[in-house]
Order: sequence, then C-alpha cells, then structure tokens
Amino acid sequence: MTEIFALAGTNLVSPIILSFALGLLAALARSDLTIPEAVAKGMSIYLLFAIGFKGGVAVSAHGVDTTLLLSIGAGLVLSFGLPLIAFALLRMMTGLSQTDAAAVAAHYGSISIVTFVAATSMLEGRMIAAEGYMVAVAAVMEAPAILSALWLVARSGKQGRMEPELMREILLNGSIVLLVGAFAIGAITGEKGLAEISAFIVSPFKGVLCLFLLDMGLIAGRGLRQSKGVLGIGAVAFAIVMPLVGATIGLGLGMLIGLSLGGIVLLMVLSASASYIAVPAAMRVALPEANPSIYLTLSLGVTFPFNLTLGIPIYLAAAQFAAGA
Amino acid sequence: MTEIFALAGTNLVSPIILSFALGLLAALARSDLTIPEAVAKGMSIYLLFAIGFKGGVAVSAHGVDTTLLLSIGAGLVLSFGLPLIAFALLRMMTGLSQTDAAAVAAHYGSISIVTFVAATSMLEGRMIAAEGYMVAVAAVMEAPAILSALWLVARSGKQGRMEPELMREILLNGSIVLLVGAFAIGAITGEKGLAEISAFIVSPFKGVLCLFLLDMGLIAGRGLRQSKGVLGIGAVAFAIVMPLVGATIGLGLGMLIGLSLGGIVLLMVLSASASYIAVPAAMRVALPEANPSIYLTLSLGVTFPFNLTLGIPIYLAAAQFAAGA
Amino acid sequence: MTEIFALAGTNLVSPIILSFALGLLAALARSDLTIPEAVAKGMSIYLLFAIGFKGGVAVSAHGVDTTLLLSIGAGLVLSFGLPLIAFALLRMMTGLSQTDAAAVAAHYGSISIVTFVAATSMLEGRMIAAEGYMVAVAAVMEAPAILSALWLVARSGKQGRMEPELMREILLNGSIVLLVGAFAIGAITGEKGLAEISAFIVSPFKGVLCLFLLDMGLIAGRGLRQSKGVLGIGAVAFAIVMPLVGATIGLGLGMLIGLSLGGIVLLMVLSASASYIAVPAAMRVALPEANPSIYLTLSLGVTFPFNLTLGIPIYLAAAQFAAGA
Amino acid sequence: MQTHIAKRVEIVIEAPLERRLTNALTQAGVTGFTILPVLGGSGRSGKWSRDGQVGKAGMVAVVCLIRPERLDALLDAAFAVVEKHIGVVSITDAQVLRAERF
Amino acid sequence: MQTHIAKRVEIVIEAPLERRLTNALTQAGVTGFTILPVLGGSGRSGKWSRDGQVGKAGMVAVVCLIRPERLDALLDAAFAVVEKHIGVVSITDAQVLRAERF
Amino acid sequence: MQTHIAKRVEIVIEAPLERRLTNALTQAGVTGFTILPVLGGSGRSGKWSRDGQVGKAGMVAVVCLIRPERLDALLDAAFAVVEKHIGVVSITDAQVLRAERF
Ligand SMILES: Nc1ncnc2c1ncn2[C@@H]1O[C@H](COP(=O)(O)O)[C@@H](O)[C@H]1O
Ligand SMILES: Nc1ncnc2c1ncn2[C@@H]1O[C@H](COP(=O)(O)O)[C@@H](O)[C@H]1O
Ligand SMILES: Nc1ncnc2c1ncn2[C@@H]1O[C@H](COP(=O)(O)O)[C@@H](O)[C@H]1O
Ligand code: NA
Ligand code: NA
Ligand code: NA
Repeated sequence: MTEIFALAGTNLVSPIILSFALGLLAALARSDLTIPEAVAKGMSIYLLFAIGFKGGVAVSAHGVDTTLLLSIGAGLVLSFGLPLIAFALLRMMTGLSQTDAAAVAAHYGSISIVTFVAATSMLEGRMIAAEGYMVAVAAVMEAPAILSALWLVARSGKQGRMEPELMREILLNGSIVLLVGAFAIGAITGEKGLAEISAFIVSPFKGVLCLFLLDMGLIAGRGLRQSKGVLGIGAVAFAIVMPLVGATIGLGLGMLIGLSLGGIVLLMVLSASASYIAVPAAMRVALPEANPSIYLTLSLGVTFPFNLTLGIPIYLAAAQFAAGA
Repeated sequence: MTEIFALAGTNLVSPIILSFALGLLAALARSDLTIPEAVAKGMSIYLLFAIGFKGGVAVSAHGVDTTLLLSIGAGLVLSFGLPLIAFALLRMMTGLSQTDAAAVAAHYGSISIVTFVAATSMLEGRMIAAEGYMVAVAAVMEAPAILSALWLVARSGKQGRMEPELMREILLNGSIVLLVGAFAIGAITGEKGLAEISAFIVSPFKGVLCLFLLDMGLIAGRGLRQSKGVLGIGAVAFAIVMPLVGATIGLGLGMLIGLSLGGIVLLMVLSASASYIAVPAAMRVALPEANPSIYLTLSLGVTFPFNLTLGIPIYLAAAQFAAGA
Repeated sequence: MTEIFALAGTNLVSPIILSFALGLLAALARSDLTIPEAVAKGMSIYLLFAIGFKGGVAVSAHGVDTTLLLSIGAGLVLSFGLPLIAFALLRMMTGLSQTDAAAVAAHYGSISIVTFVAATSMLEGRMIAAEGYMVAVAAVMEAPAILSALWLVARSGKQGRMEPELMREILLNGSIVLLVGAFAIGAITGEKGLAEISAFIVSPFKGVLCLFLLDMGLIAGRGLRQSKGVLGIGAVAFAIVMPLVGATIGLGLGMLIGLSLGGIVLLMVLSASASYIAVPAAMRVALPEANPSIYLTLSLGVTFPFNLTLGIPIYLAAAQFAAGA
Repeated sequence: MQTHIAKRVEIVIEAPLERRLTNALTQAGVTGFTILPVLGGSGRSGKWSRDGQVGKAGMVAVVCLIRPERLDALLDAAFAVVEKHIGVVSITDAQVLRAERF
Repeated sequence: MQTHIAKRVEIVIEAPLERRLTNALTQAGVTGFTILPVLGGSGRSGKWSRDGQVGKAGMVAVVCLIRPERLDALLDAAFAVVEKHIGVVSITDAQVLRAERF
Repeated sequence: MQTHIAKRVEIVIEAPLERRLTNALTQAGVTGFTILPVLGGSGRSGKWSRDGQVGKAGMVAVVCLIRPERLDALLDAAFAVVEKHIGVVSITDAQVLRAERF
C-alpha cells in the first residue's frame, strides 16, 4: 500500500502529470488559457503517429510471437465485453436511463490512447519493457464497444442506429487509421526507418505529451465546470470503480495469455481507460438521445484524471504483486 | 533497369514514401483522417524555412562558383520553356481546350518544392552531395511558367489577365519570399547560424516531412476520388510523360552547365515536378475559365506520386548513367 | 560606443533578428506570406512553457536567495511606476488625448515576453548567466501597469472601467498562467524533469524563436503599413526614448538589489519593453475609447524592433559599464 | 442589376452529422450549399465552445440558397436529419444574382 | 413544414467583449446564440485581418434567433455592450422550425 | 430601439479573389464589410472542402451591410469581380443600429 503511494508520488511529480494539473487548475479558475484546436489536433496526430511507429518498429525488431494473436483476441473480448459489465454497474449504481447508460458503457469498453501513452512513458521511465504490439491491441479495442452498446439499446426496444455507413466511419476513423498505418510503416521500415526520424518521434515525444496533457487538463476542467450538478455521486463512483474492475479483468487476461509485466500493465490500462474521441462522435450519430455531457464528464473529467494520477501506479503495483505471487 | 527497380524499391520503403501512401489509402478508403489546415501550413512553412536556410548555409560554406549564375539561368529557361512543350504535348495527347491546356502547362513549368525536398532527402540518404544553391534555382522556377502560359492564351485570342498587381502577387508569393529569405539568412549567418538552430531545422526535418507527406497523400487521394471521370486517359498519360520529358531536358542542361551528380538530379526533379500551390492560386485569378480540378488532379494526383515513387529513382539512375557515360 | 555597435553588429546577424527582418520586409512589400494564427499561438505557448519551465529549474537548482523577493518587489514597483513616467512623457512629447496617453502608458509599464526571450538567448550566446527567477519577475510585471493606467484615466475625470471581472481576467490571462505554471512545474520537477523533456523545450528553442519572430515581423510590418500617418514624430520619438528611460531605471534598481550582470540586463529589458498581447486586450475592454492602432503601432511597430536590434545590446553595454564602474 | 427571389436557409448542426445533412440536402434537390465553421454557442443543451472539444465535435453552420418552390423539400430533408439532434434551422427571404445557378 | 416568425440578429463585435455580450444577452432572456469566427473586415476604424493579430484580438460574429417580441430587450442589452466599441448590429426577419426552442 | 433599413449582401467567393473584391467594393462606396471563413461547400463546380486544399485556396464569405440606395453600385462592383468565377451573391432586407456608420 505504501508502495503504491510512493509510486503514485513519483508519478505525480512528473512534468506530464503536473502539466495536466496546470491545465485543470487554469480551467477551474476560469483563465482564458487555451490551446488552439488545430494545434491540439496536430499534437494528437503527432502522438498517434509516433506511438504507432514505435510499436511497429518494436514488432519488427523482436518478431511476432504467438502471444500477439492472443493479445489481439483479448483486446476484442475486452472491448466487446466490458460495456456489458459497465452497463450492469451503471444500472445498479446510478439512475441513468438505458440510453444514457449504454452510451457511457460504450466509452468504457473503448480506450483512451493518451492514457495508454502516459502509461508507456511511465514504464519507460522505470525501464519496464512491454510488447510493442500493444499499440495494435489498443487499435482493435477502439471500436467494438460501440457495437455492444448499440446492441444493449436495441435489446431494450429503443432504437439505436447502426447504419453500414456509420460502421465504416467508426472502423476507418482517423485515430485508428493513423495508429494502424504508422504501426505498419514502423513494422516495414524497422530500426532503419526509426533511425531516420527518431529525432522527431522519439526525442521530443515527452515534451509534446506535456503540452497535450496541458490541453487535456484545460478541456477536462472546463467540462467539469460546465457540468456541475449534472452528475450524481453514483455516476462519479462508477467512473472510479469501473476502471478498477476493467483493470482487474485486464490483469487476469494478461496473465492468462502470458504477457510480460509491461504488457500486462498496458492491457490493464487499456481496459481501465475510457474513450473521449472516437466514441463520443459515434454516439452523437447513433444515440443522439443520450446526453453528451454525462459521458464526456465521466470519461474525461473523472476517469481520465483518475487513471493518470492514481490508476496507472495502482495497476503497476497490482501487476507486480500478481507477477511476484 | 533492374538497378532502377532496386533503387525504387529502397526508395519505396522509406517512412517518407510510406507516409504518403498511408494518406493516399486513407483518403481513397474515405477515412475521416485529416490534418488541420493550419498545421499543414505550419509544416510547409517549416520545410521551406529549413530547406532555404540549409541551402544558404551550403553556399556560404562552399562559396559561389560560376555555375551558380548558369544554374539560375537554366532555371529561368526551363520555367519559361517547359510550358510551351507541355502545351504542345497536351494539344496532341488530350482534347483539353486551349485555356485548360495553358493552365496545365503553367503547372508543369513551375515546380513542386516538396518533390524537391524529397529528392534532397533521398540524395542525403545516399550520401550524394548537391549544390546548395539549387534551392535558389527552385525559387526562380516558381513564377516564369505562369507568364508563358498567359502568353499562350493571349496568342490564341482568348484573354488572360496579367495585371501588374497579379505580377507582384506571384513574385512575392509566400513560398518564394520564405524560400529566398531563409536562403539569405542561411547565407549570412553561415555554419554558426546553422549550429544555433540545427536542432530545429535539421534533426526533426525528415520526421516533419513524413507527416507533411501524409497530408499530401490525403489531399491527393481526396482529389482523385472527387475528380473521378474528369480526366481522360490522354491527360493521365501526359502527367507521366511530361515529367520524363522535363527531366530529360533538365539532365541535358545540368550536364551542359557542369553541375555535380546531385545537382543534375535536382535540376531534373525541378523540371519534372509540377506546382500545386503557387500556380493554382494564380490561375484562379488569371485564367478563371480553366477548370481547377483538371490541373490539380494531374499535378497533385498523378505527377506528384509518380515523381515521389518512381520518378526520383529513375532520374537518379539516368543521371548516374549519363555521368558515367 | 564602438563596442555597442560591434555588439549590435553581432546581435544583428543572428538568425533570430534576421528572421524578424525578413518578416518585416515581406509585410512591407505586401507579400502574402502569413503564419496561421493557430500556429503562431502554438509557438507562443511553446515559448512561454519552455521559458517558464527553464526558469523554474534554475531556481530549483540554485535555490532561492533573498534577492528573489527584492526582484519581485522591484518588478511590481516598475510596473506600477513606469506608466506614470510614460504618461508624463507622452503628455509632453505628443498631442495624444488623456485616454490614448493612458492606454499607451499601460503598455510600457507591462512587458514583452518575446523581447525577454530574445535577450535571454543573447545572454546565453555570450555565456552570461542570469537569475532563473527573472521569469517570475516578468510574470508579475504583466498586469499592474494596467491598474496605473486606469487610475490615470479615473483621476482625470474620464471613466475607465475596472470591474472585478476584468481584474480576474487580467490576472488569470493565459500568458501569466502558463508562465507561472510552467515555472512551478520546473521548480518542482527540477533537473530531473528537465532531462525528460529537454529535447523538446531546450534544443529546438532557438529555431522556434526564429519562426515566431518571422511572424512578429510580419505583424509589425503590416501594422506599420496600415497605420501610416496615424502617428506623429513625437509619438515615434517617445517609443524610443521611453525604453531608454525604463532601462535606466531598471539598471538602477537592478544594481540596488544586487542582481548579477545577466539579471540586471533582463530587468532592464523588462522595463524597456512594451506589451502587445495582454494589455491591448485589456484596453479594448477597459478603455474602448482609446485608439488601438496608436498603442499597437508604438509598442509592436517601433519599440519592439528597436529593443530587438539596438536596445538589447545597448542595455548589455550599459550594464557592463555600470558593473565595471 | 437583375435579381431573383430565393430563400436562404441556415442550419446549425453537430459536426458529426454534417455529411448526413448535406447528403440529404442533395437528395432533396438542393444544388448548392456553403459550410461555415462555428466557434461556440448556447441553446437548450447548454453552452459549448470549440476550445472545449476533442475529436470531431462541435457544430457547423450550413447555408443554402434555393428557389422558394424547393423550400419545403429542403426543410423536410433537413428536419429528418436534425430532428433528434441539437441544432437550429432558420429561413430568410433573399434575392440572388445569376438565377440559373439555383 | 410548420415555421414560426422570428428575428435573426447578427452582432459583429471585438473578441475580448464576447463573453460580456453573451452574458448580457442571456440576462436579457435570450435562450440561444451561435458564435462564428471572423477573418477580417473593414469599417470606420479601418481595415483589419486576423493574420495581423497577436493574443485575443480580432472580432467574432454572434448570431441570435429570437421571437420578435423579445427583440427590443435583446437590442437594448446588446447596445449597452457594443455602444463604445467598434462593431455592427443587424436584424433580419426570419422563420424558424421548432418554435418551442426560442 | 431605433433601427434603420439596410441591405445585407453576402458574397461567397474564391479566396484568391478576396482582395480584388474588397477593393472593388470600397471603390463602389461601401464603407464596411466583414469576412467570414468557409469550411467547404458544393455548387455547379462540384464539392470542395478546406481540408482538401493546399496554398491559398478555398473560399470566403464577405458580408456587407449597406443603405438600400447603394445596393446597385455594390452589386455592379461585385458582379464584375465574381462574374467569371465560381461563387454566389445573395441579398437580404435587414435593419441596422447606428445608421451613421453605413
Ligand atoms: N436561439 C438561437 N439562436 C442562434 N443559435 C442557436 C439558438 N439556439 C440554439 N442555437 C445554436 O444551436 C446549438 C444547439 O442548440 P440546442 O439544440 O438548443 O442546444 C447551440 O449551441 C447554438 O449554437
Ligand atoms: N457596413 C458593414 N458591413 C458589414 N460589416 C461591417 C460594416 N461596417 C463595419 N463592419 C464590421 O465591423 C467591424 C468594425 O467596424 P467599425 O466599428 O465601423 O470599425 C469591421 O471591421 C467589420 O468587420
Ligand atoms: N445554392 C447555394 N447555396 C449556398 N451556397 C452556394 C450555393 N451554390 C453555390 N454555393 C457556394 O458557392 C461555391 C461555388 O459555387 P459554384 O460556382 O456553383 O460551384 C460553392 O462551393 C458553395 O460554397
Ligand atoms: Na476501456
Ligand atoms: Na517543372
Ligand atoms: Na516595460
């Protein structure tokens, strides 16, 4: 326990986390500090490209092992399955309507790539290696949760729209294409390709992450301010309990398929994190009756900061404990 | 021949080319991946500044030789002359109207700075030196082609507008000013200046180029999708034949004035490439009756990818062959 | 005297200054070269974050000494006091109305962070160390001048609005929050934090500064062109005399409180420079009757280039002379 | 100068719906439209601003100039898309040059 | 399709005043508005363009659809904010769908 | 509040023509205008979007409020620039505050 807090302590005084905190405070204090939308989008493209590329290079260097397919499979199972658990929890813990609960559930089955990136950074800082293909697992986990959520709504008689067009949009959404594409480029060009562009995608990576998290803090803070009173205590509790539940399941699956310590932590982080990019856009189309400020506040305002500060160290400690046991 | 393909092969698996391919595929698959306009413009400013500056430093380091003036002269001759050849070819190979043909011709007399940058990168990767002032040649080749095209239209009785105001606009357009200005700054501050900012303009250069080419791929792919059916087979053939014709003339001139191998290749690339930034904007003002989707699709959708993938290796092989002969 | 010119000479041929000159010339020649607003804002966020962070790290490394509090106090005195001097000078030297004079005075009590950054770069280039906390002094000098100016207007019977809401806005404006926040992050994470992100905030810093100054040049040039005829000779003279007056007072205070040579120069630069970000926005709200093109042209079109080219070397020479004496 | 009577329809709609709306308009016989960016706004579902967004969020304004006789078809098409979503539709009387374009 | 009479008010105002204006509108009972970015313009105080700006400068356009009977309250509120500043206010007759929203 | 009759003219035009248009307007006695960015659109010359652009491409919307008696001069000036180009011109009846500004 003290170990977790020590871990969380070191984690908390990193420039990355402090940048997030700065953004959060600035927004809560109603400063007019903002990062232009285009710059924020540019940074997220940079981060996705870099993380995908490095993942691909890692796979090209260490080769594909049987665990790769198992991990992809685990990712699919998690993304399809977690929304069902989230939905059940939400119906128990909160008074949300079926539609709202399903929309929130979709977010928790999907993933937050920034949380994943922050965890990767933290592992690197501690010299804990992880399978490079976890990036690919992240990519496959983006979309399936949306299907589960729509199924939940359809089952309950309310209509949720899943036109084939929407399906295509979800699967080919920018983040997935960029992540998978950069992964492929990294896998094809390997260490040689990395050497050519590492001064761009490796060295400045953490610094860019700081500014990006500053923006995430600003957005999360503004969201929290605007949604004051929208959320009950039950919903907030869900947004902290669900990551822990997800991480536990991720831990089990990760150990089952024989991932390394780092790989297990990343699978836990993927399970624990909630989407706030791809899924909200899909929900606006597929479940327009669901209230966006509920799912955005939970995912971005509560779960994201929780994972970033306490969650990741907890997952690492749990994985170390389980691996040691 | 096999050598060219081997060369093209290594060229094709570079992160730069693969990034372009990723963008192209994403756009053709109708992914919503986009790079914000402001970020794309920021990257192009970065690339122009960096390439200009490095060219200036190279000149300050190696000094100005008599070939410099000859090269500038060759650039002017090419930019004025290539549109005439392009126009003749277009009238033979396609059914385009005189105005459309003239507008397309203007693009092929001018240059694509990104193709130039990609060629520079490729030469650097192969340790082939080139005259630093080729950047200045690139700058002088941007505009004259527009005059030739307007002359072609005027000659045929159709009116093309060349107000003095437009002339000023073309000569002082942002790309030219930035390229020439950065070149001057590089020439003035020399190696010392470069040392101060090389961590910005040298090390991350290739990585930025990757993201920029990702965007070019997206734009080219979207253009191809939207202009389906606009272009006949003759026009597409022109967009591949013309670069080869241009490169051949560039090769002859380059050898005549005694450029190094790298310099010859760059002059070939300048001759072979077609503008898609400065010239289209000028054409909208000067030849509004010309159809933009024709010239943009040919230059950006056909010639640009051709040069990037097959063209540059072919020009290098041809130059090596001619130099060896 | 010759020494100053030699100093100014070396200062003038740096890529930073030449980039500014390029922008100025491009704008005066009415080139369409522009840096997208989002990119310019992104660069200014980068610069503020980097300069704040490095300042914080410096403080964490060398510790807080008693001079810190004295410097903060000096900054407050300068920012409150300089507008009174500026106002008096303006009433003597120009025919500006009381409101316009007060608005201009507010700008000269506040600071230009880019001038500060350029001075820091210049000092680093000459290996002259300066107190890291001068960044904090810069931050405290941003706002008080606005209060003095409003007091000047209120005193003269004309009403200037200082609602509490405006007060909050000024104190929590983006630049101040980012500068102070990054300073705090740097102070907390120290050298270890810097090591993590120095490839982002240290190495490319000067290069980014070049592009940013290119944009400042463009903006200053466009401003000068548009405000032709707005300003009398007296106002222009003020914009050069006032920095010298401010720097002299800064020199005296800096020596009084025992700053190092570098620290003295930076305090002089802060005193001499005039705001063109925070203060203009505040003036639009608080003194809408004041003419923005007067204060923007003086601060950005005259004082900024003066400080950048001649001012900084003069201040350094003066500080060296005074310290030697 | 010769002008022609037309209607100007302005639809403020969520960005993820943009393509669906323009497809519906095109199917309803609309021959042209212009899309403007929106920085922020306020309505029944609260305040929002483009700065507070990640991903493809926010709203856009779609402006359509059409012949009056086509208004009803356009409104039906637009309403089908907008119905369950946040956003507003407004119509103004206008006049246009070059009627052959509409 | 059933439409309802409304007024469309468009206010071009300096960006630093934006929040003050929207607050005033809200207090005057306006239930919604949309904010559009502005690239540049020209008026009595000269030409300007977003490119020539540093910081929170420039202008925005605030568009308000309201019931006609609320127009006067809105104009009074807007005028109080705009009065001493550069900017323009224009009003057009419009029609809206879904009257319950206004 | 006292309002005055005016015309609101909206011109959607290619960005490279922007300065030519505003110069022509100024010469025709127009005292002010506002320029709005455009994200994309569709018309006789097909669909386009700002994302699919390199360089100074795309379109802008120029909005002009003028006294009715100046409308014809404005339309003539605008038409001379727009004539051979893609783009649309629409006119709406409007009212403005502060008539002395127009
Ligand atoms: N009365 C109105 N006038 C102008 N725009 C409005 C109005 N009401 C709503 N909007 C716009 O439509 C969006 C969604 O409105 P709503 O569906 O009422 O939440 C708002 O964020 C505004 O951008
Ligand atoms: N007649 C007009 N039509 C449209 N917009 C205008 C007009 N006059 C002024 N504006 C806008 O309002 C801003 C300020 O105008 P002014 O207060 O006259 O300087 C201008 O920069 C334009 O964006
Ligand atoms: N009916 C229309 N309503 C609104 N905007 C239009 C309309 N027609 C054309 N536009 C705009 O004008 C641009 C050029 O139209 P066009 O000249 O018809 O290709 C389009 O891309 C649209 O932005
Ligand atoms: Na998850
Ligand atoms: Na060429
Ligand atoms: Na000052």
